[in-house]
Amino acid sequence: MLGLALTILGAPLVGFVIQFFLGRRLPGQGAWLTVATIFASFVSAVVIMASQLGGADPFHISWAWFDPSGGGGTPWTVGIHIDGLTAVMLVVVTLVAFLVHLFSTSYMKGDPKYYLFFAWLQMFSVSMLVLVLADNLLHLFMGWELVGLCSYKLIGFWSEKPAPGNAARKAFITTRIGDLGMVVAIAAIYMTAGSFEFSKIFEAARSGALADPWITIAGFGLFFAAMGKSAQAPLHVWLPDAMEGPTPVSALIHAATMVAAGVYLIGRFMPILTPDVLTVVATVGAVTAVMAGFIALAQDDIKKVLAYSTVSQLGYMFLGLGVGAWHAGLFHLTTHAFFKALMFLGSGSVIHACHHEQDMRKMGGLLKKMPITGWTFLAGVLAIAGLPFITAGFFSKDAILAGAWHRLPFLYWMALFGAVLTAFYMMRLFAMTFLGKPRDQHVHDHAHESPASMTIPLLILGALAICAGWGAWHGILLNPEIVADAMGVTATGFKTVGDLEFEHSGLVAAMAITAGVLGLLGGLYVFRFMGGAALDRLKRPFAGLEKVFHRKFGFDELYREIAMRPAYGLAKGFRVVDEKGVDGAVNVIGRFARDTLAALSGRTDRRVVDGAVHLVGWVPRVLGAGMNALQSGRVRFYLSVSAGVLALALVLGRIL
Amino acid sequence: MQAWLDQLIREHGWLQAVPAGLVYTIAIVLACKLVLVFVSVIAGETVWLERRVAGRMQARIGPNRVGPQGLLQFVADGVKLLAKEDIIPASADKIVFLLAPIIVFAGAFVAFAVLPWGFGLVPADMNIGLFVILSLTSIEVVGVIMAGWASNSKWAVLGAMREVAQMISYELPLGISALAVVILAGTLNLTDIVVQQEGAIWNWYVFRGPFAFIAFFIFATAALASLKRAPFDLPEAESELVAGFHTEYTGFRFAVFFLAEYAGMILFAVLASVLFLGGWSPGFPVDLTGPGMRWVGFGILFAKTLFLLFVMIWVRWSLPRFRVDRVMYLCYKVLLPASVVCVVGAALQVLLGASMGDGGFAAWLMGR
Amino acid sequence: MTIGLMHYLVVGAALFSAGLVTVLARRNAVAILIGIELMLNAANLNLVAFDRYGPGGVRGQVFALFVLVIAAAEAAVALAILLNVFDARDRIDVDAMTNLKG
Amino acid sequence: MKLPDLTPYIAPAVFYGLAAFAVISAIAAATAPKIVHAAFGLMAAFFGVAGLYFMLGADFVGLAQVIVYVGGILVLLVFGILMTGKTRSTLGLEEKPKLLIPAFVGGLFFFGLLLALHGTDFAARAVPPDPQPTTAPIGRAFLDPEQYLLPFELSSMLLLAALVGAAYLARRRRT
Repeated sequence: MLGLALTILGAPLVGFVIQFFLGRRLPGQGAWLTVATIFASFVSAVVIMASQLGGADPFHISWAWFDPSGGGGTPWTVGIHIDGLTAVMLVVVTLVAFLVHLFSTSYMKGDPKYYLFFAWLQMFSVSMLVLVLADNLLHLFMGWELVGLCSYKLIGFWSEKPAPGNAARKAFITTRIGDLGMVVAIAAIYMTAGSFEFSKIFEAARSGALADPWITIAGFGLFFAAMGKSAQAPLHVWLPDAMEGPTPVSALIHAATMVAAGVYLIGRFMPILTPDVLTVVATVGAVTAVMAGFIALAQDDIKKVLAYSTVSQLGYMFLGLGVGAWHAGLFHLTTHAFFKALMFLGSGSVIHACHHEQDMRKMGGLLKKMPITGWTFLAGVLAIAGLPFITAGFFSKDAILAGAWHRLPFLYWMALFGAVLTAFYMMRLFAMTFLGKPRDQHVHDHAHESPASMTIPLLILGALAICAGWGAWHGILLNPEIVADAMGVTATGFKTVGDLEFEHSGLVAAMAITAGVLGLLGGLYVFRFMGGAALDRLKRPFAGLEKVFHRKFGFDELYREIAMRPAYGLAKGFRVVDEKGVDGAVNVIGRFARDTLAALSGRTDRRVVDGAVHLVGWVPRVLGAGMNALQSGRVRFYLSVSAGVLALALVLGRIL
Repeated sequence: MQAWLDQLIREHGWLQAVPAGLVYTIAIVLACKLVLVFVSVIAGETVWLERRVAGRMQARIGPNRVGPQGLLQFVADGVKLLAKEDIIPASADKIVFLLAPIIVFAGAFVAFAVLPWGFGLVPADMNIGLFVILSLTSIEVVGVIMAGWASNSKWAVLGAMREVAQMISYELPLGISALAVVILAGTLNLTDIVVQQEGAIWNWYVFRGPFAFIAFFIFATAALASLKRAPFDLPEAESELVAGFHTEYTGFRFAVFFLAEYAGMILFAVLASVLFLGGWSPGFPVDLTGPGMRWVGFGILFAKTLFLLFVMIWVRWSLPRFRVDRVMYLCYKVLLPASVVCVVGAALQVLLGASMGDGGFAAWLMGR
Repeated sequence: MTIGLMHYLVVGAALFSAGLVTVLARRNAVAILIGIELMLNAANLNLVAFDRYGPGGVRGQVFALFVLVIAAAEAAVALAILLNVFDARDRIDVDAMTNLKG
Repeated sequence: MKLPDLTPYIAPAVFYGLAAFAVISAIAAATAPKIVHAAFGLMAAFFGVAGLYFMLGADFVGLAQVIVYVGGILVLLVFGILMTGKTRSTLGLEEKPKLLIPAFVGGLFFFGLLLALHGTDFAARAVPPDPQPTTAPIGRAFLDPEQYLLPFELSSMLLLAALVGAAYLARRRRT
C-alpha cells in the first residue's frame, strides 16, 4: 500500500521535475511523459480503491518531520492516510487529471509554452494528491497552498494577455482570504488538541479536549477556507474569472482539483463540525446553489455558464454536507467531477472547433458537425439536470435533497427550485450551442469534430456521467458504511449516517424528478422551439432581473465599492494630507528659518564657529600626518605589527 | 602479511634472534621491491604489446627480434635509454628537474600496494584502498607540473598545463563513477569489493543495475583521459607540442616517465577489473581463497587486465584526437553530470533494495 | 619513549610560525597564499592531534575536514581574484595593492 | 647473540623524521628565493603533515589532505604562479624575501607559542588507544542530523558558491 501511495505521488512528481527542466527538449515536448505518469497514478489509485472497497483496513503511516520545540517534544509529522474517502478522491482526481492531460495534448497543440503547460498541469495534480493523501492538517495545508499556487500559474498561463493575469491574481487573492480561516482553524486546533494529525484531532473532539468555543471557531475557520477554495458565496467571484485560463485547466479546476479541495476538507472534518457550523454550511450552500443558478441563466459565454453551474453544484455539495448527508455530498462531488469535466472538455472541444469563439450567441446547430462532442455533452447535461434513474447526477442530487428534507425543509425547497433552474439553464446552453440553426455561418463553417485524443476522454467521461450512479442502487459507490467505517467516526450531533439511506421512493424523489424533467422540458421548449420573437416577448417582463443576473448580483461591483475604492480613497487622502499638510508645514518652517534665523546664524558662524573649526581641523591634520605613516594600506605591515604584538603578548604573558 | 611473517618467525628459529621490527622492515622492503619489479616488467611488456598490436592494426609486424616474439624488446630499449647521455638543460631548474620524475614514478607505483591481485595477495590491505589509489594518483599531477616548469621550455610548460588541467578535470568523473560502486558495495576496501562479486557473472558490479553499468563506461573513459591516452592525448600531441611535459627529458629520466605512463595504464586496468569486472572471480561460483587457488585467481584477474589493456591500445590506434575544448566539454558537461546521476541512482538503488526486501519491486508496491 | 600530544603541538607551532614568516616576508600574493595554507595545515595538525589524544570520537577529524573545505574554497576564490588583479595591474604584489580602485 | 629490540624505536623515529621533513620543508617554503620553490616546499610540508596524520591514526584525513591539498590546492597555486608571470625574468618568480623582520616576528611568535604550550595542561592521554578505522565514523558524523549535517551541507553550499564565484571572477574579459 505504501508503494502504491508513493507511486501515486511520486510518478507525477518525477514527471513534473523532468517536464519542467527538460520538457522543452524531449520529443513531443514531453506531453506523453506526463500522460504516462498520471496514468500510472490512476492505475495505482484504482488498485487502492479496489482494496478499500474490498474492506481493507485504513492505511496510515507517518514520519517525523522536525521537532518544533528543538528536542524532547512531539515532532511534527508528515504522513499518508488512506481510507474509503481518500480512495474515492484519489480515483476521481487521477482519472480526471489523466483525461485532462490526454485532452490537452491536442487542445494545447502549437502553444509556445506547450511543455510548461504540462509541467504545471502535472504539478497541479500532485498538489491535489498531496492534499488528499495527507494524514495531518499541516501536511494538508501544504497541499492546499500548492493547489493555490498551481491554479495561479495555470489560470494565468497566457500571461502575455492582461485578462488571464488579472484573473489569476483574483483567484489567488480571493482564495488567500479564505485561507485566513484555515490558519485560524489550524491554530485553534493545534492549541487545544495538541496535534495536527486527523485521528488525534478527532480523538480530542471525542474526549472533549477540543471543545467550545475552539471547536466552533475551528469549524468556521475551516469552512471559511473551504468557501474560498470551493467558491461559495460570497467568495465565489474568482471562479468565473478563472475561465480565462486554458479550457483543460478549467476542467481540472472545476472537476477534480481546486474546488474539490474545499468539499474534501469539510468532508474530512465532519467529525469535529458542530451543529451550528453545519447549519451555516448548509445555508451558504443552498443560497449559493440558487444564486449561481440565476446568474448562469443570464450568461452568454459558454464557459461562464458552466462556471456558474459549478458554483451552484458546489453549493449542493455543501448543502449535502451541512445537513449531515455527507456521503451524499461527497457522492455528488464524484459524479459532478465526471460530468463537469465532461462538459468543460466538451466546451473546450467546441471552442477549439470554433476557433476560440466562446459566445453561445454565435453558435448553434453544432450537433451535426460534432456528433461525438454533442452527444456526450448531452449526457453531461442530462446528468447535471438529474434525469431520473439513468444518470449519475440524479442519484447524488436526490440523496442530497433527501438529506435536506430530513434536516432543514426550508433549504430543501430552495434546493428543489435550484434543481429546476439547473435543468433549465443547462438545456438553454445545450440548445443554444448544439441545436437549432447556426447563428453565425462563418463560425459554423469552420466547425469540425476534434481529434481522437480529445474525443476519447469525452467518451469515457460521458459513459461515467451516465453509469457512475448505478452502483448507488446497491450502495457500492461511496457506501456510507464503508466510508464511515474507514473514517472510524460518525458526524457529531446528527443522526448517524446509516439512517440516511438513499430514499428514492416517495414524495422527495417524485418532486426531484418532476423538478429535473420540468426544467429540461422547459428549457428545451423555450430555447429550441419558441423562436426569436416569442422568446423576446417572454423575456421582456424579466428584463430588470436579467440585468441583475447578468451583472452577477453585482458582487464584483460590491467588492470594488467596499474594498478597492476605500483603499484607493484612503491612499488619495494620505497623499493630500502629505502634500498639503505636511509639506506645507515644512515649507512654512523652512521659510522662517531661511529668512530670519539663517541671517543671524550666518554672522555667528563666520566669527565664532569657523574659528573653532579651524582650530579643531588643525589638530587632526598635524596628528594625521603622523598617523598617515601607519595607515599605509600595506597588508604585510599591518600583519607584522599585529603578529608581533600578539607574540609579545604571548611571551610577556608567560614571563610576567 | 603480518600473520604470515609471524608464522615464518615461529617456524624458523634463527629469525627469532633478529628483532621483530627489523624482520618486518626487511619484509616490507622486499615486498616493495617485488611489486616494483613485477609492475615494471608488466609495464615493459605492455609497451611491447602496444607496439605489436599497433603493428597488426597498421598491417606490419612490429618488434619481433629480441627474445621470442620480441618479448624482451623492452630490455633492449631500457639498456639503450640507460646508455644515453643524461642531459639537463642549462636553463632548467635543476633540483625540480631532478625531483619531477621521482614524484611521477612514486605516484604511479605506490598505488599498486593496495591493489588486490588475488584473495590475500595484497601488499597492503587497507580498509580505504580505493581512496588511497585515487589520492595517490593525484600526486602524479604535481610531478608533471614540476617537470613542465623546470624544463623551462614553452612546449613543456604548455604541455604540462594542458595535462594538469585535463588530469584534474577527469579525476572528478573518475572518482565519482567509482563511488557508484562504493555505494553499492558499502565499502572502500578493494578485497571486500571483489569478494562481493564472487559467484555468478551477474554479481559483477558492471551488471548490477543500470547505474553501475553506465558508471563503468564513465570510469573507463575518464581513466583513458587521465592517462592521456588517445583520443585524449592532447597534452602530448606530438604534432603540436613535440612531446608535452617531458620534451626536455632524455635517457633514464625519460624512461622513468615512460614506465610510469604504462604503469598507470596497468593500474587503471586492474582497478577497473576489480571494481566492475569481478576482480579474480571467473564469472561462475568457485572457491579461490585457498593457498594454491589464489594464484588461479591472480591469473584470471591478470587476463582481465590484459584484455582491458588491449582495449586501451585498440582505442588508441583507432580513434582520432579530440579538440581541446571538446575534451573539457566532455568532462564537465557530459561525464560529470552523468557520473553524479550514477551515484544518486546507485544510492537510490541501495535504498530501494533495502526497503523492498526479498519480494522485490512488485511485493514492495503492493505493501506485501 | 613515546610520542605524546605535546610533540605534535610543537610541530604545529613550528609550521604555523613558518607560515607566518612566509606571509610576512613575501610580496607576491600567491606566496602569501602559500603561507596561509601552511598556517591552516598547522591548525589542522593540532585538531587531529587533539582528537587522537582527547576523549575519543572523530570530532577533531571532522573539523579538520571542514578546514580543508574552507581552504579549497579560499584558494579558488583568492586565485580568481588574483587573476583579476593581474589583469588590471600586471602584477600581484600586495604592497602595490593599496587602493581598490582598479 | 641477541640483537637489541628496535621495535619501540620505530614509531618515534618515523615521527621525528616526518616532523623534521615537514618543518624543514615549511621553512624552505618561507625562505626559498623562487616562489615556485616555495610552492614545492609547501607540497613537501603537506606530505609531511599527511604522514603525521597517518601516525595519528587519521588515515581518511591524511588521504583527504593528499587529494585536496596536493592534488587540488597546490596545483591551483602553481597554476596561479605560472599564469601571473609573463616572462621568466619578470615573472615575479625570482623574489628574494626580506627576511629580517619577519624572521624576528616569526621566531618571537614561535617562542611565545612554546611558552604557552609549556604552561598549559591539556589533560591529554599519554598513550592513546589503538587506532580504529575512521572513515565510517566520519561519514556518520557528517550525515547525522544531530552532529554535523548542517555544517556539512553549509560547506557544500560554500564550495558551490566559491566555484561559481571563482569561475565568474576568472572568466576572460572581452576588451
